[in-house]
Formats: sequence, C-alpha cells, structure tokens
Amino acid sequence: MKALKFLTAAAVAVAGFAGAAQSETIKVGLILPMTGPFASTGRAVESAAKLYMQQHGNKVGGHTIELVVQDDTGAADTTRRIAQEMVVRGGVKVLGGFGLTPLAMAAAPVAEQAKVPMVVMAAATSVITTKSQYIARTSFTLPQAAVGIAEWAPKNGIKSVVTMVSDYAPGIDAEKSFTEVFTRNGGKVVEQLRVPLANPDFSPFMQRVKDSGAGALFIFVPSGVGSAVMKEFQNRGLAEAGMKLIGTGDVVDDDILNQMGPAALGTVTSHHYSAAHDSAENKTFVSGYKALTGNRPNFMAVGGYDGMRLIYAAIEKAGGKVDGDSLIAAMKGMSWTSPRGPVSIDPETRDIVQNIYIRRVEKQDGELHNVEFDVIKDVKDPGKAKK
Amino acid sequence: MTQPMVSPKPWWPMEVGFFLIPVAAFFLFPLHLPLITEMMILALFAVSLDLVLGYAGIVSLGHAAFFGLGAYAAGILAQQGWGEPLSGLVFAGAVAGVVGLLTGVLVLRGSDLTRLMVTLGIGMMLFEAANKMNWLTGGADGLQGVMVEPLLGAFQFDIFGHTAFWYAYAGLVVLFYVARRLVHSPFGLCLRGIKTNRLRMSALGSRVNLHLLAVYTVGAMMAGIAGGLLAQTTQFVSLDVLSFERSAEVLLVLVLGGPGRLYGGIIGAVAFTVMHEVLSGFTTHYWQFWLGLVLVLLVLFARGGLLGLVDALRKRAARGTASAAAPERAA
Amino acid sequence: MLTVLVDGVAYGMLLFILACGLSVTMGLMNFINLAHGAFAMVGGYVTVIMLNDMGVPFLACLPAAFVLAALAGVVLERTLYVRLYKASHLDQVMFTIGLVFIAMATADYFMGAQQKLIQLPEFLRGRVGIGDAQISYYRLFIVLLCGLLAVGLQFALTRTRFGAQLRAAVDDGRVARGLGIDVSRLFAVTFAVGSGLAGLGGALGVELLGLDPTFAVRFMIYFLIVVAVGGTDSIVGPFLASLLLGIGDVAGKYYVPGIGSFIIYAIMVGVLIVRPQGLFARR
Amino acid sequence: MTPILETRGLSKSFGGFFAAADVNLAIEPGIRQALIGPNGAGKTTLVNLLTGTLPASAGTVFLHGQDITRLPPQARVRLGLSRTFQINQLFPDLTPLQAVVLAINEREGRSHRFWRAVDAGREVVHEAMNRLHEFGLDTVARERTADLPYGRQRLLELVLALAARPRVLLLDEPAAGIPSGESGEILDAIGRLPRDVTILLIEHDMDLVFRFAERITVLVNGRVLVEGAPDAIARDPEVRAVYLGEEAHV
Repeated sequence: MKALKFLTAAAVAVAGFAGAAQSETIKVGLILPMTGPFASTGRAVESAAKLYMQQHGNKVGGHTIELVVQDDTGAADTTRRIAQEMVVRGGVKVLGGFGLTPLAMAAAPVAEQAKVPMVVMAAATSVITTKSQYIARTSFTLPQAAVGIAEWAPKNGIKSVVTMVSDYAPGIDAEKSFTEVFTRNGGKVVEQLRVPLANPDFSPFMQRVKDSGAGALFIFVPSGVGSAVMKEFQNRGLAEAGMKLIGTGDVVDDDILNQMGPAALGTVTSHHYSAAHDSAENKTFVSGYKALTGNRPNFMAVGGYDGMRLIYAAIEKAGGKVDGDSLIAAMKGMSWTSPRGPVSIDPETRDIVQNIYIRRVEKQDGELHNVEFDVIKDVKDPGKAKK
Repeated sequence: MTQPMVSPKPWWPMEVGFFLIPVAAFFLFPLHLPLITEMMILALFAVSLDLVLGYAGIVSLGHAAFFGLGAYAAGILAQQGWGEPLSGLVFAGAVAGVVGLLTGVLVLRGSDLTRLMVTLGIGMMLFEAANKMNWLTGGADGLQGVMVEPLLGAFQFDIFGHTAFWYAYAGLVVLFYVARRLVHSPFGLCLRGIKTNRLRMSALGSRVNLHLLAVYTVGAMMAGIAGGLLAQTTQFVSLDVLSFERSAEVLLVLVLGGPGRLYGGIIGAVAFTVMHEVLSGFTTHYWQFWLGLVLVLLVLFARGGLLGLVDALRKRAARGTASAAAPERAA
Repeated sequence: MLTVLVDGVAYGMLLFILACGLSVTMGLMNFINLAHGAFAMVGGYVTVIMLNDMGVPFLACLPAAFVLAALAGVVLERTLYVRLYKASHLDQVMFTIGLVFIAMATADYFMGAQQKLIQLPEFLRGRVGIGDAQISYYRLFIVLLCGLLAVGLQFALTRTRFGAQLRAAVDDGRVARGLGIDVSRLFAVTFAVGSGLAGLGGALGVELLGLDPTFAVRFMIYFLIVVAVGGTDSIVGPFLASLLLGIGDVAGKYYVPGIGSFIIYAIMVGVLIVRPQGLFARR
Repeated sequence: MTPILETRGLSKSFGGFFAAADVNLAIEPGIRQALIGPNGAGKTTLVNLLTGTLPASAGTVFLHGQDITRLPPQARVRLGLSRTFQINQLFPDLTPLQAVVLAINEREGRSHRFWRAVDAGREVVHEAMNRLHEFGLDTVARERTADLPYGRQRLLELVLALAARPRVLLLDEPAAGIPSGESGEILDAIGRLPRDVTILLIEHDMDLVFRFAERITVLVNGRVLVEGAPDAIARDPEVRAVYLGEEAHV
C-alpha cells in the first residue's frame, strides 16, 4: 500500500513539475510484452521508440513528450488494466505498443471509451483498427504482407502450395488472404495446416508438408519462431525435394535471420520492411538502432519507430489541441518517408498504406539479409478493402 | 459463553477492520482502482484455491480451469445478449461448479504429484479446447463484444473503474464470508481432519471422497465467480484466463500469503500485486529477478508464507530473547 | 511412417535426458524441483556461447554443457536445496519457481530475449534415406547418444555400488543411513548428475527446441508429464514414458494436426486415473 | 447367542501366499476376546479384512448378522465396527476437543453441515468434553494434540474410536510404545471400557492379554490354530510350542 502511495505521490509530483514549466507534458504510454515468450517484440518496439526520441528530441510543438513503458507480460487482461490506468491517471494522452492481436483487442474498448488515440505498433490482424475510431496502425496487416507473395508466386513457376500458419487470428488472416489471391492467380492450395501458437516441435508438420508433394510451402509464424521452421525445412530436405519456401517476412525476421545460417538462403518472402532496404532514412535508422541496442532492427522495430513519428507529427499538426479527437484527426491521411519507404495512414480505416517488397534471403557483407528485388506500391489493407 | 469453545475465538473487530482497508484504498488511491480491482479478484481466486488446497489438501496446478470457465461463461453470456451482471456471475459459478464436480472425481486419489499433474492436464485440455472452439470463444484472439449492462440497472461500468471496484469488492466480501462460515463449520473441521489424517477420518466413518468432492466443487464455483468478475469488469476474455501461468500464479499467491488460513490468499494477492507493480516500475525488463529473489528468501527464512512469517515473529516477540527461527531452520 | 517413428523416438530420447534428473530428484529426495528446466537452459546457453562466440566445436560443447550445468546443480544443492529437503511440497514449489524467475531474468539480462540459434557441424546436417523415409543425421545422433546414456545410467544404477546405495536410499532413506551410507553425499552427486544431464539435454535441444529465456518453463510441463507418467522409482519408467510421449506427440501432430497438443494431456490424465502412481511404477 | 462379529472362510492371498486362510471367527456380544499370534501370523491382515481396508479374496464377514464383506471401511464404522491403530492415527494440529467433536459429528452425520459454526453444536461439544473427562483428558482439551505426551495421545486414540459409539471395538496393540512403567493409565482405561462394547484385542504383550481376555484366538500362518479360554490356551501344548515358546526365547 505504501508503494502505491509512493507511486501516486510521484505521479502528482511529475504533473506538478510539468505545470510549473508552463508547457504541457504529453505522456505517451507504451504497453508491451517486456517479459515472457513475446518479450523480443516488446523490446524491439521500445528500443525503436526510444531511438526516435533520441534522434528527434522530446520537444514537439512546444510540448514535452514523456514516454512511459509498462510490461503486460503478454496477458490481455493486464494490457487492458494498464491501458485503463494510464488513461485514468490522467497523464497519458496517447497509447501505443500492443505486441499481439488479443492484447490490442483488449485495450480497444478503453481507447474508445476514453477517446484516447491508440497507435498499434506491432499487432497485425486486419480487424484491429475496426474496433475503435481511435485506433491507428504503423505496423502492417497480414493480408497486406501475404498478398505480395501470393501475386508473385504463380508468376514464378509456383503452382501448388501447402500453407502452414500459426493457429491464431494473424495466421488465419495470412492463410485466408494468401489462399484467395493465390487461387485467383491460378495457383492451387493443396493443404492447409495450422500449428498451435505454442508448439515445441515442427517436425511432424513439416513431414506432412513434405509428403504432400506440393511445389512450395507458404509459411506464417510469429516473429521468433521462424528459425525452428527454417531448420526443419532444411533438415527434412524439402529444398532438395524441389520445394520452395515462401511466406510473409515474419519467418525471416531480421532480428534472428543472420543466425539461421545457410538454411534460410533463397527464401522468398513479401514484407513491408527489410533492414537491407536501400535508402538514406533506413541507413540512419539502422545505424542508430545498432548503436542503441547492438542488434539489427526488425519489422517490429520499424513499427515502433514510425509509431512515435506518427504521434510526434500528429501533435505538431494538431497545434495546441492534444485531445483524442484532434490527434486522431491529425493522424488520418498523414504521410511520410519511413525507413521502410513511403507510407501513409489511410484516412478511412486509419490503417497503414505502404509498399510491399518481394525479397530473397542473400548474403550481403557477410551477413544474411532480405534483399528486396520487387515491389508492389501503396498497398492498402486488403482485409478491409473488400468490405 | 466462553466455555466450551472448539474454534479459536474469532477476532471480529480486526476482521471488519481488515475489510475496511479496500474502502480506504478507494479514497486514497483513486487512480489505482483498476489495479486494486484486479487485486481483489485475484484474492478471491486465491481464497477459492485455499479451500481446495489449504483446507482439503488437494494440490492443484490447474485451478485456472475454473477461473477461465467462469470468465468465458460470463463473457459469452454477455456477448450473446444477456448482459445482466449478477445473473451472469451466478451462471459463471454454476458452469465452473458443474465442471468441478465432474472432474473432481479424478483428483480424489493419488499423491501430490499425481494430483498436480491431473489438474494440470485437465486445465491444459480446457485451454486447448477453448483455443479450438473459435466460433464460441474467439480462440487465441479473445472474446470480443462483451456488453455488460449497468449493475442493478443503475451503475454503468465506467472508465474510472468505480463500479467495477465496488462490484469486485462486494463479490470478495460476500464470498469470503461464505468461505469463512464454511471453514468454521463442522464441514470445515471435517476437511481439516481429512487433510491431516485421511486414514483416521475413514476410521471415524467419514465419507472422505464425498467431502473432498464437495469442497472441490465449492472451490471451483468460487473460482468461476472470480473469473466471471474479471470478464465482466474488463469486458474482455482472452485465452490466458485458462493458462498454466495463471494456475501457477494463483498457487504462488496463496503459498506466498500462507495457505490454510483464508486471509493468506488475500494477503498473498496484495503482496504479489504490489511487488509486481513496484518492481516492474523500477525495472520493466527484469522485475522477475527481484520477485524470484523475494520468493527464495521467503522460503529460506519464513515457512508458511507471509502469515507464517507474522506468526514466527509474534512467537519470537512472545518468547523475548530466544530465537524462534532457529528450530525452524534446523528442521 | 518410419520417419514419424524415428522423429518421435528422437524427441522422446531428448525428453528423457532432459527429465531423468528430475525423476530422480522427485523419487529419491521427494523434492518438487520446478527449476529443473533452468539447468537445461544453462546447458543450452553454454553451448550457444561456446559455439557461436568462442568457436568451440559442437561436440566439445556437449561435455562442457554437462559439466557446467552439473556444477551449477551441485552448488545450488549444497547451498540452498539442502535446506529444503524437509520442507513441505508447497514451499519447495515456491522456492523453485523463485529460482526459475531469477534464472529467466538473468538469462534475459546477459543473453537477450530473442531466440538463440546454433549451426550444427557439417557431418550432422545431412539425411540418410532408409526405404522411402528420410532420417536426419542429427536425430540419429540424438537417438544414439541418448540411447547410450540411458543404457549407461541403467547400468550405473543396477550394477555399481553407487547405484545400489542410491536404490537403497530411494527405498528407505532411514535404513540407508543406518547402513552407513552417506546419504547427503549421495544426494549431492545425484543432483549434480541429474542437472548435468539436463544441461546436456539443453545443449542437444537448442537445435530442435530452440532456446530463449522462457526455455526454463516452456518444457517444464513436459518434464513433469514424463515423471508423473513414468513413475519415480526407476529410470526405466521415465524412459518408456518419454518414448511414449515423444512418439505420441509427434504422431498425433502428424496424423491429426487439428488436435495435436490435446493428445498428450489426454494420455497423461488417462494414465494417471488408471494408475495414479505412474504407468511403470512397481507399487 | 448369535455372534456379533463373525467370519466364515475368510481368506486373503497375495499372489500365491495366503496371509489369511479360511479364518472362522465367532465373537460373542460383550466379550473381551484376544487375537494373538507370532510375527507374520496374519494378525494385521485379519484386522484389515475385518475393517475393510483390504478386500477379501474369499469368505464373508458378518456384523450382527449382516453381511459386510463388500462394504467400504467407513460404512462398517457407521454400522458399529470401530478400531484403534497400532501406530497413533491422530490429528496433530487439532486439539483433542476438536478431534472428538469431529468424531461425534461424523457419527451423527453432521459433518456435511457447512453454514453453522462448529461451536453452535452445543450438545456435541458437551458430549466431547464428557468423553475427554472420562479418560482424564479434559484438562488438555484445548492443547495441540502434537504437544501432548505420548501416553495421553494413546488415550486420545481410544477416545476417538469410542466416540463412534461402536458395538465392536478392535484394539490393535493399545499399549504399543508406552514404557511398561507408564502403562497403568491405558490399562485402567481398557479395564473401564463399557461392557456393552465387544472388544477384540490384537496384542503381543501376554500380560495384557491374560489380564483382560476372556477368550483367546491363536493365529499362526494365517490360520486359526486354536481358540479357547485363557487358561486352556496357556496350557495348550501346541500354542506353547509355536507361540509362547518362541516368545519365551525373545
């Protein structure tokens, strides 16, 4: 109880101090899984957000930005509780983060009820932004990413595919949109496998894939699990059996790609970001991120980076008004050049519009990279475009 | 009227005082209401486990099964259009209770390890089932669109968590009162007997299994109501209400507070939540380290949880100079 | 078909090496050690550091993983565990969960939260074709190595003086003490070997199971299943249980991918209802 | 008079080994009967068969003419067959008063009541205190059982068995573990047991047996060797050979 009192006192003190400085302090609350199985996502987003603030200072439009990060351990009710507290405690004007779909979904009612903008920086299920008028997204949606490879594959000699996705909304999103586009372009999905989200061993599934005799395996698994898949793919000799590995970029996450070794070489994926993207913005981003964390940034990191950028830009554009309605209005239609390339926020769906790149894993400067060789420009989320 | 007394004299004033603390907290920490609400729900959950574990001696690593069932029952009911909260809670308790009754038969025999694993197995199966039954539970994305009507038709669940706070508080107080009566009743005494000496109990003619089944069902119902409270106050249910981590956490909370004394569950919930909150405030990334350290030290130097520590300190104070901890550590 | 079987056996064998130490701790010392997975994690990280950062050959990493995990085991056993042998199971649970938290946070602090990967040496990477089945060398290697270890353990347990003392202590600690057996030394050595084997299992498992700070808890459930189903009074029980679990899990996921993970829990609960002491227990 | 406890052809085999073979007992109501036999004679097995802890391989057990062979232990207790244990089976953390109240609640079928406090059962508490008083335990009624001296605990074991209001009471070595100098209290207690309770005494200690028993059954290798009045048993050459002789050597 004493500790809580202390926290309250501290919060009051901070608020008081900010008032004295005569310019408003705007608190941005990031809710992320910082421990537990999805900790790497949380860390990447947090580091990138901090990097953005480091590079651009904490002053925007006369206001001071203060970043608050809290760990929801990946449990949805905790996410919701933290969101509620951040808002109720008065300080937090913008919520951000959200590592997984259920976590974002749990917080959505809070954003709606409290009229607080909520910037989704990682979770990638299509429907999230429909859950509240106050949600904008700077990561990507799976249909967006999956459509790229579904267009590319049939044109490049891949006619039959087995899909293997993690059994939760993003996976099903990926499976659905890939299958739809791929079949429309004349491909055939031989079998659809769904693997449990928490799955210690891919070997039986991979064996099934092999026995199916399809031309390629389309894969979606959450960031971090990709390596196990990649190893199994190689161990089973699927490549030698003439099978190609394609997927969304999650499976060749830049975070761990380099450790995957030769197994990953030649994998073709479609995604919105590669650390190897050739642009000045990206070079600054990559070198800054490396200096801060020692690692290469991945697509989660770029979501966090752009998320902060969107928040900064919205505050600036909204001028003196930092209420939820003004901020979300400012976010709509916003466009900028991200490390990943040109992006904008769709004014209707508040979802991100971005280029989807087709990339192949190659060795560059002694490290494995996703090297972009084709691009589909300005892709809106196909998951919502249809509706 | 003091003689003859079977139970130790209840200390009503102190107990009433104890339950006034949350009321005080409401006014002292108005910004932390969601946290305190969550704490009270966790406390209720831990008390329900205490009935099963602390009083009947059934070690469970799958108690979240009932919490989760209650949460989904209440959540789905509200999602399907029946948003009245109190009847939703009753429904949550009933569903969890029925499943408790059915699965309770399976945990009546075996060693601690066997029970640990059977409860865990049942919990994991429910988790997998909820994951698979996408159409009903929303699967891994969680249950969307839980619309809870105003409490008693008058109090809307608000963003500040006022209604949620009083709702959870009332739930905790009422069910704690039930649990308290239960453990001080002949049935409660009988459970303590079964826990300490099952052989003797059956030699006294006791229907041991029937009693164990009964308390397991009651524990399941209470856990279900706690789950229902969580679903209604957060208006969201996700798979992790059924997860192994939640079972392990509630066990930890209870052992931390001190099992077999009802208040242990509450004290444990408060201590755990505050520790978690404060530690993760200091270090968002590595709070687990300090929490682990506290647990290890607590076991090394104070058996029987925090209430055990209090007892030991009281004894030591009573004895004056002699060290009370020494004989315990020798054991 | 054969591939599924070999995969299952390899997975099972790996589980056995990981879990057999736990079965001895639970059977012999009656100690619920939920931190067993942390020792496996030690072995895993030792391998990752030596192989990736120091360039030590894979095969040399394995004994190092064993030794360092065993060392960690014996130090903790002598300093901390030893104080809790007489404590209640609940205290033991809380204590070891505390250790797991510490281990996970420590691993996170030094090694980061992301998955760690290793590259196997060339000679373990290929596959061999038997009939129309393709079996990876690495899995054969695991089956062989773990098989040898299992035989060795069984031999050590049944044919050596140490094994005889250990069995005596499992049957009746008081009598064993009365016979002049130094039970506390026995405990320490056994605990060290058990932790070491877990470490070795962790090292072997990096390739198949992956490695990150949550490793310490992620597979704990599987270890517990092995022990509960196999019983704690021999190593044959856990061995057979591991194989059953490995094959059941792999085959389940292969043939009925929809309910794959459901199966092992169902098997376990079923077994424990029929045989509460474990499938292969003598009593 | 019909026997109150009777067995016919009662047998128990473990694998091929008969721990009890074709045991026929007929115990008269109100009698003090002793069951003796050397170590491994099957006394414990027989007790377990009578109380229902072990299922019988063959034969039947009658309690007051009712076949109870298939009944579980607790059902037999409720029909009036109670026992004490060779090794104390008490509730270390409860007080003697709580333990006896517990026993009475079980007998009266009150143990499922979960709403009213234990203390509200005034007549139960009253009876419990009386029972404790009878054996001189009322002074320690509110202490932790574990803190009582062993002799006192042994008495409590007896009080608990009696609280079930048995018609037949099996006493399994009631004086076991009590130093001979301090056994007076328990011996007195056994002597004062009400006559309407039939007593089957399983005992090693010959002094105790010959002090109380009115009839003795000798069990050897799972079989009844001989049954009779104490003086007849004492004179029986076969008994002397297999049992008393062996005892004399020890």
